[in-house]
Amino acid sequence: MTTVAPERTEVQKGWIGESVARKEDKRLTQGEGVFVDDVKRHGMGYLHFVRSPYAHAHISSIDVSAAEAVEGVYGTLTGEEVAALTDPFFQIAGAPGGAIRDFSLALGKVRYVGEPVVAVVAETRELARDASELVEVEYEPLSVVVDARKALDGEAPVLHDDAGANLMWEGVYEWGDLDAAFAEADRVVTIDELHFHRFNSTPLECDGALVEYNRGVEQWTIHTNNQFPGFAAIMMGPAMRVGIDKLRFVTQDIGGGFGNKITSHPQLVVCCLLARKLNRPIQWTEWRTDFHLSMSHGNERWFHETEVAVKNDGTLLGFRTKALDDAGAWLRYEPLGGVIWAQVAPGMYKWRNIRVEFTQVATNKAPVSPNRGYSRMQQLWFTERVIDIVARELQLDPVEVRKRNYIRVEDMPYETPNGCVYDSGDYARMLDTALELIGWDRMDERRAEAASRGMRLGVGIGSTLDSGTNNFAQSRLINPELQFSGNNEVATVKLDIFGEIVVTLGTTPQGQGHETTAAQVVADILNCSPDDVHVRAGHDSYWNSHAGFSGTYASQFAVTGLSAVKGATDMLAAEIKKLAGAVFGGVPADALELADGGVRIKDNPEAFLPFMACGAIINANNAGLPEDLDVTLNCRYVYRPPFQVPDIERKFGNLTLTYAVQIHVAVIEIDPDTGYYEIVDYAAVDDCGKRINPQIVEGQVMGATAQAIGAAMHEIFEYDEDGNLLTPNFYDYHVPHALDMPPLHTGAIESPSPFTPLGTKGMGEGGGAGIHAICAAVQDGTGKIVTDSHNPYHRVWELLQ
Amino acid sequence: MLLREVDYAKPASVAEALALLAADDGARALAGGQTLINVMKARAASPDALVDLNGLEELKGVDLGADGTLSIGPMTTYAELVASAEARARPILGEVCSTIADVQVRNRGTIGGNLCSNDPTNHLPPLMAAVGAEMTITGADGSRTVPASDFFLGVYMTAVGPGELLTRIHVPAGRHDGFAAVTLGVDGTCIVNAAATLDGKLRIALGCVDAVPVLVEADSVDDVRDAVRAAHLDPPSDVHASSEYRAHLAGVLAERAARQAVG
Amino acid sequence: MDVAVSVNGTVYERDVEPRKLLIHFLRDDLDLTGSHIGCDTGNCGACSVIFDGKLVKSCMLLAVQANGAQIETVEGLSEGDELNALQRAFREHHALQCGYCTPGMLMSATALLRDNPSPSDDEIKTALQGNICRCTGYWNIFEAVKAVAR
Amino acid sequence: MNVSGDRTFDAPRATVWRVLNDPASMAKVMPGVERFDVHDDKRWTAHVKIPLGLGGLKMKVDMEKVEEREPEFAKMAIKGAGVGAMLNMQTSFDLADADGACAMKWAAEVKIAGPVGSMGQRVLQPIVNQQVEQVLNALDVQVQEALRAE
Repeated sequence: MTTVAPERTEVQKGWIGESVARKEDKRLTQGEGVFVDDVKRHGMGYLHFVRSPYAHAHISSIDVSAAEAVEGVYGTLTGEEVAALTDPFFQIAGAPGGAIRDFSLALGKVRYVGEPVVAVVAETRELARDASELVEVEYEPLSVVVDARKALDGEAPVLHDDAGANLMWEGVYEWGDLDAAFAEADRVVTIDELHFHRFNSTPLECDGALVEYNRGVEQWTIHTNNQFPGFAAIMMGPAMRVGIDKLRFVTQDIGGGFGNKITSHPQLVVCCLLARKLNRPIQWTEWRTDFHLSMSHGNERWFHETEVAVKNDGTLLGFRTKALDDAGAWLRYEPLGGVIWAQVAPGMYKWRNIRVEFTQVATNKAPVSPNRGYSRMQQLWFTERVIDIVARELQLDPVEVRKRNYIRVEDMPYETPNGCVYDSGDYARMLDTALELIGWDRMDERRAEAASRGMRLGVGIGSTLDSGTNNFAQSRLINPELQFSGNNEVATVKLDIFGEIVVTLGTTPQGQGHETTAAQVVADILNCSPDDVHVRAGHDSYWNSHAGFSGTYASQFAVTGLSAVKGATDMLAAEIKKLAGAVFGGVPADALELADGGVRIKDNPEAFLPFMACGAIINANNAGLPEDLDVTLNCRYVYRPPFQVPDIERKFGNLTLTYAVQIHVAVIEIDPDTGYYEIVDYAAVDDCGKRINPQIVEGQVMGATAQAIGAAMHEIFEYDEDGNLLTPNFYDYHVPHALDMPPLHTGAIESPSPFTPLGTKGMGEGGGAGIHAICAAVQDGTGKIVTDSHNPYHRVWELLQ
Repeated sequence: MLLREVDYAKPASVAEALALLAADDGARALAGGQTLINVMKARAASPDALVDLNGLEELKGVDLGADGTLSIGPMTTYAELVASAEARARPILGEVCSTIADVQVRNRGTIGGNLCSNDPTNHLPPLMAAVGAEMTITGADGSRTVPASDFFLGVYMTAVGPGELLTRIHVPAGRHDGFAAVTLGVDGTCIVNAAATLDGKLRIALGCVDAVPVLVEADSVDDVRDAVRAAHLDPPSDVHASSEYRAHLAGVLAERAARQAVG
Repeated sequence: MDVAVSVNGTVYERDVEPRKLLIHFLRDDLDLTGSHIGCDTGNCGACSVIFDGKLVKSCMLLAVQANGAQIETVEGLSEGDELNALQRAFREHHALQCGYCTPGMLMSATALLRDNPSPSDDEIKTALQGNICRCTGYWNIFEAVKAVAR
Repeated sequence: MNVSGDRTFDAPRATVWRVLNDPASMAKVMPGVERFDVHDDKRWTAHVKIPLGLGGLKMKVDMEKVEEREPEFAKMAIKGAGVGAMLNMQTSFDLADADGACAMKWAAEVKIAGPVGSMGQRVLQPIVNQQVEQVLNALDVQVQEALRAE
């Protein structure tokens, strides 16, 4: 593993920018983390779901009597009960998808294999599963549609009668002047079909919950690993007909999320209803097969009839395409995928004329939900595919075509054809860094050397944007009725009675090291050590340190979370000075400084008030303080990024605040006799603006790279024509193992964001770069155009035939 | 996770184990459990009782006979076989076992378990078929020894009948062996595998192309692909490989295994 | 069935159903929740423990099979409250993110370094082949193990 | 998955037809039959334990003759329910005289759902082929017995 350090964009001392070892790691390496399945309560009942064995069927009858008769079984819950006790979940879509009635258990019909039909609760895990086998469900199988391309056929079965058809959402996005672009073009490159496959990040910990109901105050405490409680609460409160305050979300450690733990709200509702019905804590553990069958698959997307207007020198003028998105059986976060991609509509390129006809359909497969790189990954893979296919058609070097069309450093900040503003970056320089790391100029030698061993060498580039900090107003581009916009995150920083610096966050970290990076920011402002800063682990909505968009998702903590921490700490620093000023008898704030764990008068260091004294005075010894001293030393700050509501008609406006960049280069060796290939060398270069903790950033780059390798080569949720998932476990869903990892070279540059308080950009979702780099390497190695994001050995072999 | 209810017994001798198995046709022998326990987690199978063979020394160990024949106890783990000095008499055995799954599975999984489960993706059924191993099966009325070619009857099915146990595996002397596989990732599940042995002719056994290892013979490496073609394989298709692709790999891997065997 | 199992030096006597997996016994019956469950097919290695000196996945053994056995889990690694060298190396090299695979990963590395105090890079990869990590891409884990190898 | 084939029985067509329509014989033909209920001449129910090596798979199998043209053609709808597996099968056979013997063309569309269904074709296809082979052999035996009985 080699690393190129970035040139420091500024000389600065302090903790920000240092690779501070993580606060989280002591407990986690000792097995003392607290994950959801570690939470236990006296008398808790274990929940097991009876799941549909059919991809599409009417439920003609359900009989739970035999299950309930078993000694040790506490009770059951069916779709009929759910429909009586709750309202359907709020739908983000307008018509037609908005007409769907979505409850937390199947009602009358099942629509995918693994869909929860009945919940059984018993004294032990094993007994709950035993009893679930005694639940008698009579099904009348219906015909099945698993291929999105057939979902709109007349003969395709309709999943949701309420919606009338399998069309969930459609919209046309057009910016610029397509006719002019195609008139100006020397050539039009056409691509009939491109396919981005279905997979997700398979966090090692599956979903789960322990839910307690407090009958006296009619309030639920939901210990869960849901990574976006703000969203879950918005979905669950109205459905359960209760105020948000009745739903308390608590998390400590989460075993990976990657977006896949955003949409567990249906299962959480079931737990809540049973906790109330059975008057005991309900424990739910989702097992690996359950997760693969039913949870958060990434959006499968097709691109049809793509036309690209190009000049003979490789200059890209614009493109048209028809995107067909497969939502699976339910809209649990969709159809937001129908707009999120538009954050990166042109990818990293300067073409100004773009038309995308976007259609999303339902199929008899697990519902899709956000997955690392959510919806942008598909669009970025598409634009990168276009670049390499165009380069091939024009017999140009993919490197040259990229450099000719990349948005340039001098163009920054750059407004895209749809009004998004790319904040900063130097793509060409990053590509040069990546090519240097991989030894681009020696590639011909390596090609020849591989050939001498009967192997075909392939090298490919993937360059993608990692847009972060959503403007939630973009939801109005798919449903103008929605009343969401902007974004926010909260932090509180206080000085407690013995001078402890205590920080609470609104986020739900899953390994991103928030406790550590937050402490670094606080330490720099209060001029102390991160060790002096106590950042509470996890999330608890009773801390009152959260807002509507709180959570950990969509590459935003370094912007929203840390800006909130900075804001709250700046407030606290000002209050400490205000207090000290009063204590010292009217010394102005600018004459004071924070140092050595206290506050002192700059030109009289003897006059020193330790933080402990400050905390003690305000909290426990405040007689005689001036009446007008408005100091609490308990500061709550809400960071709100500067956003406007986009122009709904033109679908034009800024959809995200920051754009981190990833450029990857993969070198593969293909065995032409078998199609078997291995990645033999790999380079990843990252630019996420100011890095608070470079080691943590690099860790995110590595993780995204590994997930890209898995997705490009092995990982796929594939179904047979009856709707059986063929990869329901880690035998057939092969994720990369230690021996699969290639040599890795990482590099970084820092282009601070002009739009964020710390110059940071959210990051962590750059894996799309790797998926494309491998596709491009396969295209280079086989000499055949690659049209799928998933290229297992048999497909590579078929390409070679 | 979460198995169905099952009885458990830990016999002190093979005789006791056989008696327990004979007494209950719903009883199954538990070897390393690296396949059986997982199938039970899925509840795709649920024996009424498990007869735990771990700790039966009679079923362990690798002995090298005067004539060079290896006698392998079925409860020998992959790791023990890899470490066995005797087993080096037939180097391919250790070489293949050291690539099965991972350290944890090799520490627990057994040679006998691999053979008796006969999952199409297993390494050892084709290997044992190629090297011409023989299996001793013991039941209430004594023992019988069958060649590997008669041992494997189907997916998860072998000549070991109800109330019987595989009690010994005999591998004849020889060094001219080869093994080749295309796996899911480096060292993952086999998509297709092939084992070859040169004794007079080339004997090649193909795995993952049918319910049991498919044996083909050839006079020389150059004839191997034709021999595989002549076998008219009709392999199953799945998410990892089409039938055609498996049939193609069978030819390529058979040739590679054969080339290694003639070395 | 009655079992007596030694975990990290403490002998626990319990009555367990034969069908109970060792991992459930450790987590649910003994409240040793450091060992985790990441799959249901024996692939992920999050439940790895050292069983009579051998590294195994505790989801593919029954608790009753551990009767009389000596088991070591992640809870036994620290020297008092102090991280041991391997745990420190994981922290210093950022070899964990969410930390869910970490206990199993640490047990696999521990078993490796006992048998082979100075492993090669390939030996380190092979030793960790049975442990899935979805966060780190493994590279920093290799570095951490290398750092404590002699 | 679809499976089909043909088989020639050394017996007159009428005999084969009779055997195929005789519940008692069918009970002997199907794998692992533990109980066989005859509701009427068109609808039968079998309780079977299909031998799958690692353990039998218990299933309740309802069979209904949905079409028949004596003595040459019949079609059955078969629905099996067992824990871990749901079976849906449409099977049909054509009988034709083949100078003294009887030639049968058969075809079946088999759909397996549930955990067993996701074991993958790699495992299921060989199992189905094998079960079919055994059924046909057993059928041959029944035909010969019927012949002797005549």
